[in-house]
Amino acid sequence: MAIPTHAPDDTFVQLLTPEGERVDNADFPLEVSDDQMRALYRDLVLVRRVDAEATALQRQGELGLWAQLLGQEAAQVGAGRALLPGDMAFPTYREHGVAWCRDVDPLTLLGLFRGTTNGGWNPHDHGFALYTIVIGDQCPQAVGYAMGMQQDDADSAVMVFFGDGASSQGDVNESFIWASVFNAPVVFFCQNNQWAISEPLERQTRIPLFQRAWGFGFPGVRVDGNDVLACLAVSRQMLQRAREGAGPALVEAFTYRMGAHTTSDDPTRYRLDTDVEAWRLRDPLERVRSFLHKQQLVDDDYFAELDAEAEQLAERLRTGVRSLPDPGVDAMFEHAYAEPHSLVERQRDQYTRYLAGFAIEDAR
Amino acid sequence: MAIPTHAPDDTFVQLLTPEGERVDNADFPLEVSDDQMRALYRDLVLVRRVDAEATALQRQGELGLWAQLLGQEAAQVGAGRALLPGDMAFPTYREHGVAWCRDVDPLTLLGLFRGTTNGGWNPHDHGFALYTIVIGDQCPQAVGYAMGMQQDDADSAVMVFFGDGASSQGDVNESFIWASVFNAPVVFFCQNNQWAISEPLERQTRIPLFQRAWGFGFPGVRVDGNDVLACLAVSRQMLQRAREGAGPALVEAFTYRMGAHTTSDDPTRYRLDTDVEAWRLRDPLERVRSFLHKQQLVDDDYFAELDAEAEQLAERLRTGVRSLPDPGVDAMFEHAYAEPHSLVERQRDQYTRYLAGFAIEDAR
Amino acid sequence: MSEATAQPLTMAKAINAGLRRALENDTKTVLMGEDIGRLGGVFRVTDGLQKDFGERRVIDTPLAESSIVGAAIGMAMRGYRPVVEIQFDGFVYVAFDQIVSQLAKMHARSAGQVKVPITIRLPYGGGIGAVEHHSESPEAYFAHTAGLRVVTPSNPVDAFHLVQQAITSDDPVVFLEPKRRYWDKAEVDEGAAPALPMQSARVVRTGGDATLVSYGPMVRTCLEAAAAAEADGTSIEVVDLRSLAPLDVDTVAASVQRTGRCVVAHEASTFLGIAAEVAAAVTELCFFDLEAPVLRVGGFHAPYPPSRLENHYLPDLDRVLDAVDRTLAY
Amino acid sequence: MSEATAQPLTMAKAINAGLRRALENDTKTVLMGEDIGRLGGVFRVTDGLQKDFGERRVIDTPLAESSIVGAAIGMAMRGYRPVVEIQFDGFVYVAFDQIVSQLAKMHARSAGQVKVPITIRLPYGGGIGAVEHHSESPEAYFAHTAGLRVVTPSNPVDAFHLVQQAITSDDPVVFLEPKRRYWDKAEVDEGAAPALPMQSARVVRTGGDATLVSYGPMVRTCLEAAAAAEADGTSIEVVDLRSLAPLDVDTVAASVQRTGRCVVAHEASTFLGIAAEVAAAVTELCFFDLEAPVLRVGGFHAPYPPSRLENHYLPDLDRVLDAVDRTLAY
Ligand SMILES: Cc1ncc(C[n+]2csc(CCOP(=O)(O)OP(=O)(O)O)c2C)c(N)n1
Ligand SMILES: Cc1ncc(C[n+]2csc(CCOP(=O)(O)OP(=O)(O)O)c2C)c(N)n1
Ligand SMILES: [Mg+2]
Ligand SMILES: [Mg+2]
Repeated sequence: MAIPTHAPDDTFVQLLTPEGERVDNADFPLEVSDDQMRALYRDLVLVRRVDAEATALQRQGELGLWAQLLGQEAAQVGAGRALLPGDMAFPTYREHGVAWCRDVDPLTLLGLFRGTTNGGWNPHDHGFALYTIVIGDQCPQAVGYAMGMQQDDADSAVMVFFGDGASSQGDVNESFIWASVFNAPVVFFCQNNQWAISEPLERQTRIPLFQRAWGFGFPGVRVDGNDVLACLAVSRQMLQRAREGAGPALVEAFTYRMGAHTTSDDPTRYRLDTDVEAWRLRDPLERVRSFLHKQQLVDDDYFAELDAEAEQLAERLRTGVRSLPDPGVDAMFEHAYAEPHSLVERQRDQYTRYLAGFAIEDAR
Repeated sequence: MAIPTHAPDDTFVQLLTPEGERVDNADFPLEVSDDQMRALYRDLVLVRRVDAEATALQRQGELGLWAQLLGQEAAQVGAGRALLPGDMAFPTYREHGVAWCRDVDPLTLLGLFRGTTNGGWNPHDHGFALYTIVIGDQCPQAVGYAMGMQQDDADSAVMVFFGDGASSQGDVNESFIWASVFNAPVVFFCQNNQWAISEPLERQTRIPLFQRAWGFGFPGVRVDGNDVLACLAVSRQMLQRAREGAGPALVEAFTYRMGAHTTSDDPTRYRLDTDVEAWRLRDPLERVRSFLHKQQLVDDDYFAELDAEAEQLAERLRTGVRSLPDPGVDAMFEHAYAEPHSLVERQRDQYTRYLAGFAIEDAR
Repeated sequence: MSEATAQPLTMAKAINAGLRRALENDTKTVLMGEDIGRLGGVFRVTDGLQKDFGERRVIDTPLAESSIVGAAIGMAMRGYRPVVEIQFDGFVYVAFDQIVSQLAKMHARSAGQVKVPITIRLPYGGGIGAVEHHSESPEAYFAHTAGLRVVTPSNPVDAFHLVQQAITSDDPVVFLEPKRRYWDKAEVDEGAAPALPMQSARVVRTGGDATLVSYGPMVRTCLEAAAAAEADGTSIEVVDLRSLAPLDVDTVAASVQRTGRCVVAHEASTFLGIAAEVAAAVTELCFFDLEAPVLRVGGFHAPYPPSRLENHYLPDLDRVLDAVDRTLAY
Repeated sequence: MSEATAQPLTMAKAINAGLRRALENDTKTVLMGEDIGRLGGVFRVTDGLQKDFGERRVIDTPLAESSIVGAAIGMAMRGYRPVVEIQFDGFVYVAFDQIVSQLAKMHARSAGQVKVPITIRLPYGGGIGAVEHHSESPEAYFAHTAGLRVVTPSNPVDAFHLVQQAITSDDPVVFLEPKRRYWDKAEVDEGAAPALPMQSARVVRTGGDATLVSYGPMVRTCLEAAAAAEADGTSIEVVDLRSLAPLDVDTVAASVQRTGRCVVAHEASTFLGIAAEVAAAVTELCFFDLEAPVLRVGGFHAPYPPSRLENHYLPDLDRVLDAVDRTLAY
């Protein structure tokens, strides 16, 4: 595939219009069965429900924070469903939809935002690395992992997620260089949701982000990030070419952060409601729902069952979050090092004795 | 100027062929008077002489190290002579030719490599920042300086120098982003000398380096780095457009490091003599000499006088280096902070007393 | 200039007032950082400043901390006086090279010809129930770095003055803001001159039985501990270091010479933490006065735990008093 | 496996031999860094390894330290055991974030599910007449960082064993190579087992009047000082720390309990340097044994000076003995 050198700013790969019309794209053909279509819709609905429930739980004080994905469901489900079991994904802190596709229990994610863990799942088991909060740090790691796959002659690829803001970090740009120089099997998936907390896209770039790839010698593609089919098709193709040894690619999923940056944020300070309203018309779920309707792929029972499933899931999260176990004090000492460490052991002993002292006092 | 989107790898801006023929380039016209031509040749010769002398002085043990510029004279003189007095240059550790153009006494440079100073000139007086050794660190600084010029509404620009290896550093790429986003008046001047110590260009990029600019939304131009006229013309134009508010540009001066990385390096371990020989045919001085000859702009006296001047300069360096004063112990404490610092003062007092103790012992 | 009247301010607002003063007093002062403009920073410390001083003085930057510091160095070379905000402690490491290799060394390497009067504002410390990388205590890294100054206020009044002193200093200053104390309130007289120079420690409570040394977020904890100890008949002197580099060891030593006992408390790992330096220096200065070794209370040598455990990681009143008891028992 | 016979090796060659062993013993071991392949590293420590183990095992990387460490983390997650070379001490700061935020925390944050057995080889210290940024002593930054181990050999034999112990450790290890001792020679028996575990200090000279504690490049200086002192009738015990994190304080304390006096020497700024921690810890463990405060000898709190001044910056035999004299005079 040649490196695209011309692309008007407003074009992107789209396979399903906001109105729910299926359109074709010669470069990114996609066959989707009816079952797959329904499954994708189910993903979108359940992921949105997880997000909404988590936001509510944060408001109720059950979580310290929540980073909402509202509006980015299609980008994440499209990318997530393009991954194969042997692949590895490196997320930021907002990839709850990808986590879903990688079979990470959403309750585990809640633990992270509740503060009971700093991770909670085994990256090896899920092909899904831990969340990364320091912006961009996951990118060189993703390339390193991909280099490992290369050394293993594995028929797999890495997908690494980051945001429009992250595109300004040195590490992210270095990872483009490494991926290019080593021809590593890695797909850079940038969710351009137009904002980095309060800073608009213009603070990070003056050209469309997918064009960043041109400076590093690999393809960049912009895709309608609110179109789950387009995200699936483009991700799948880019992953496949990476697996086949054709090297890295950058996918820019053009989308919008419909919610606040996190539950701590107040977006009314820096952006207009009208912008948000405009993007609401491009809702990633609505278009699939319309399509399913129009194509009569589902009946009302389907939606009712899905609603019930979503409600059940939410209920499980609500009750589950309250019974997430607080970590034991020992955990702090236990995992600091893989092998015995004299200082940590001394501190653990001292602190254990100290705590025991209280127990004795309390007993008196 | 539009961002170039097509450029075969082997084309670059050239105004003077290796054979000394003047050629025109419609995009980069250049008027050079005979006097200017002679002055440029003088720069090239004297800069090369400084480099040769310094290398010799290192061999004689007078310098701890020397980073040779052999082969890169044209790139540096071309760029350096494009700078105006109000401009600011941010060098690496190899820009002795630019230092020359900014009126930094070469003897001062020798001090740095002898270890009598870590700088030695006043950047403000010369429009020439201190050398930077940590690869890439100067680039964000250069952009910040350019942002300051912008705030001052100054009619000036910054030129920042770096190498092909440096293009892989996060800071360098971040500086591209900042320059682009703030439209800062900065020209990135990359001397692609094909090597980063022992690592060939292919370890840093798989596409021509000037194309890196495409990923950031500003022009990138490759210039024959062994052609002083081309380097002058392109630098001048890029600086002028920066001064006029048209923003940053990247100039890749395609050249070759004819010497070792530094006097500590042994390039026979990693590269072929034949490569070096091939590049010798593109010597940056020879072509100007040929031109001057062919155009009969000079006579033999000119060359004889220039040789004598070079010899005098070398002689001044030879004697000068030996009498460069070692810094006083106080310097170490004196400049650690701009304002009084209790710890440093205490340490200075203690150490002064300690040294005085020896003096007393010696006196006994 | 702003009206100078005493009024109750939170620490966040006191720093905001200090920044406003600095912007008013010197047109070369510029603020740079992520989200500091329209949003006013994630802690609202720069609230309203871009509106009042414009986008040239209060600059929202790309998301790249290394370049925030790097660009600030360039602006300082051009004659500006940049005040940089790093959004959280855990994100300063990205800028570590520009801080340690460039900022800290510039004055020395240029033999004083290049001044880089930059203030790096850095909210630090734990205790706010945050996710990873938002509760770090990186002060020792900076304090160990020759060429930098490091200061940290423990209360709104000091915050107001120290931030201005940091900005007007011709040296680079890392200004650590104890984020869990942002909402602590005190009467701040904006017209008053600072009571102390930037590098001085302060005895914030006098006492005779032991000296309790701390800084930033832990000063309040130590004062509470001292109050509790008083109820038990123990009289504790509390020293707020305020400046971590250089350290005002003379003030600490003078106290220890009276009390004979010393405990140092902070959130960071005690292993090579500020307490190690205080202990080493005080022991040297007060060797024959000490009735007990200087004891240290602080974070464990483990990465900061998930927030549900942070109350175990952070030294609290009880752990401080436990150390005081141990030193008294020597 | 290589033939195991004792032979005189420089420290650089001993590390090379250790790396070769590690490459032989575990096919998952990979070396990464700038110029480590064809060139064999600027100090030739990796000489010949790419030739013998190929470009997949010995990887020349782009010029980007942050990504060298970041990519190593990714490879470690994939099951590899990367050994990373950072060319000089002064260039490690660029990678500080990946080291501190990612490498050090990965095991803890994953509750032990992700191991990152990475060794970072870092030539450090001054004394070779180098230009700026080539003579740094950054050990305290890493030692203060929970999650990292820090070790440093002082001689070829330890270098040979320690580098292999670092590589086989399942924890990330910063392996500091005292570059001015690269050319020191000793008999190295490649067949012998290591005499000590990685985290143990060693008494390298016994003595009764004072304990002299050091590590890496300064151990030789301290041994020379002890020899000189003996001529004057003073008997000095010298402890080589070897591991800086964790510190083997028990070995130091056992010595100080015998001698009653302690001096710690290193090149780094003493302010929050390793000596501060040793002083604080030893004083706590040996409070009633100490006849004098632990004294520190080290770099001044100023950026490393131009090389013509480094003999003033670096503690030498005389400065070490001066401190010994002072402690004896207490
Ligand atoms: C190195 C670093 N700097 C700053 C932050 C604080 N921060 C968290 S998210 C964020 C914005 C990220 O924007 P973007 O990359 O577009 O991702 P999004 O949040 O929009 O998904 C910032 C500045 C951080 N986490 N890490
Ligand atoms: C951050 C950093 N890493 C490594 C080095 C060691 N080093 C000095 S010069 C150099 C190669 C630089 O290559 P390039 O940028 O092409 O410049 P050149 O030396 O060819 O002029 C390296 C790796 C350094 N100075 N800084
Ligand atoms: Mg975003
Ligand atoms: Mg080069």
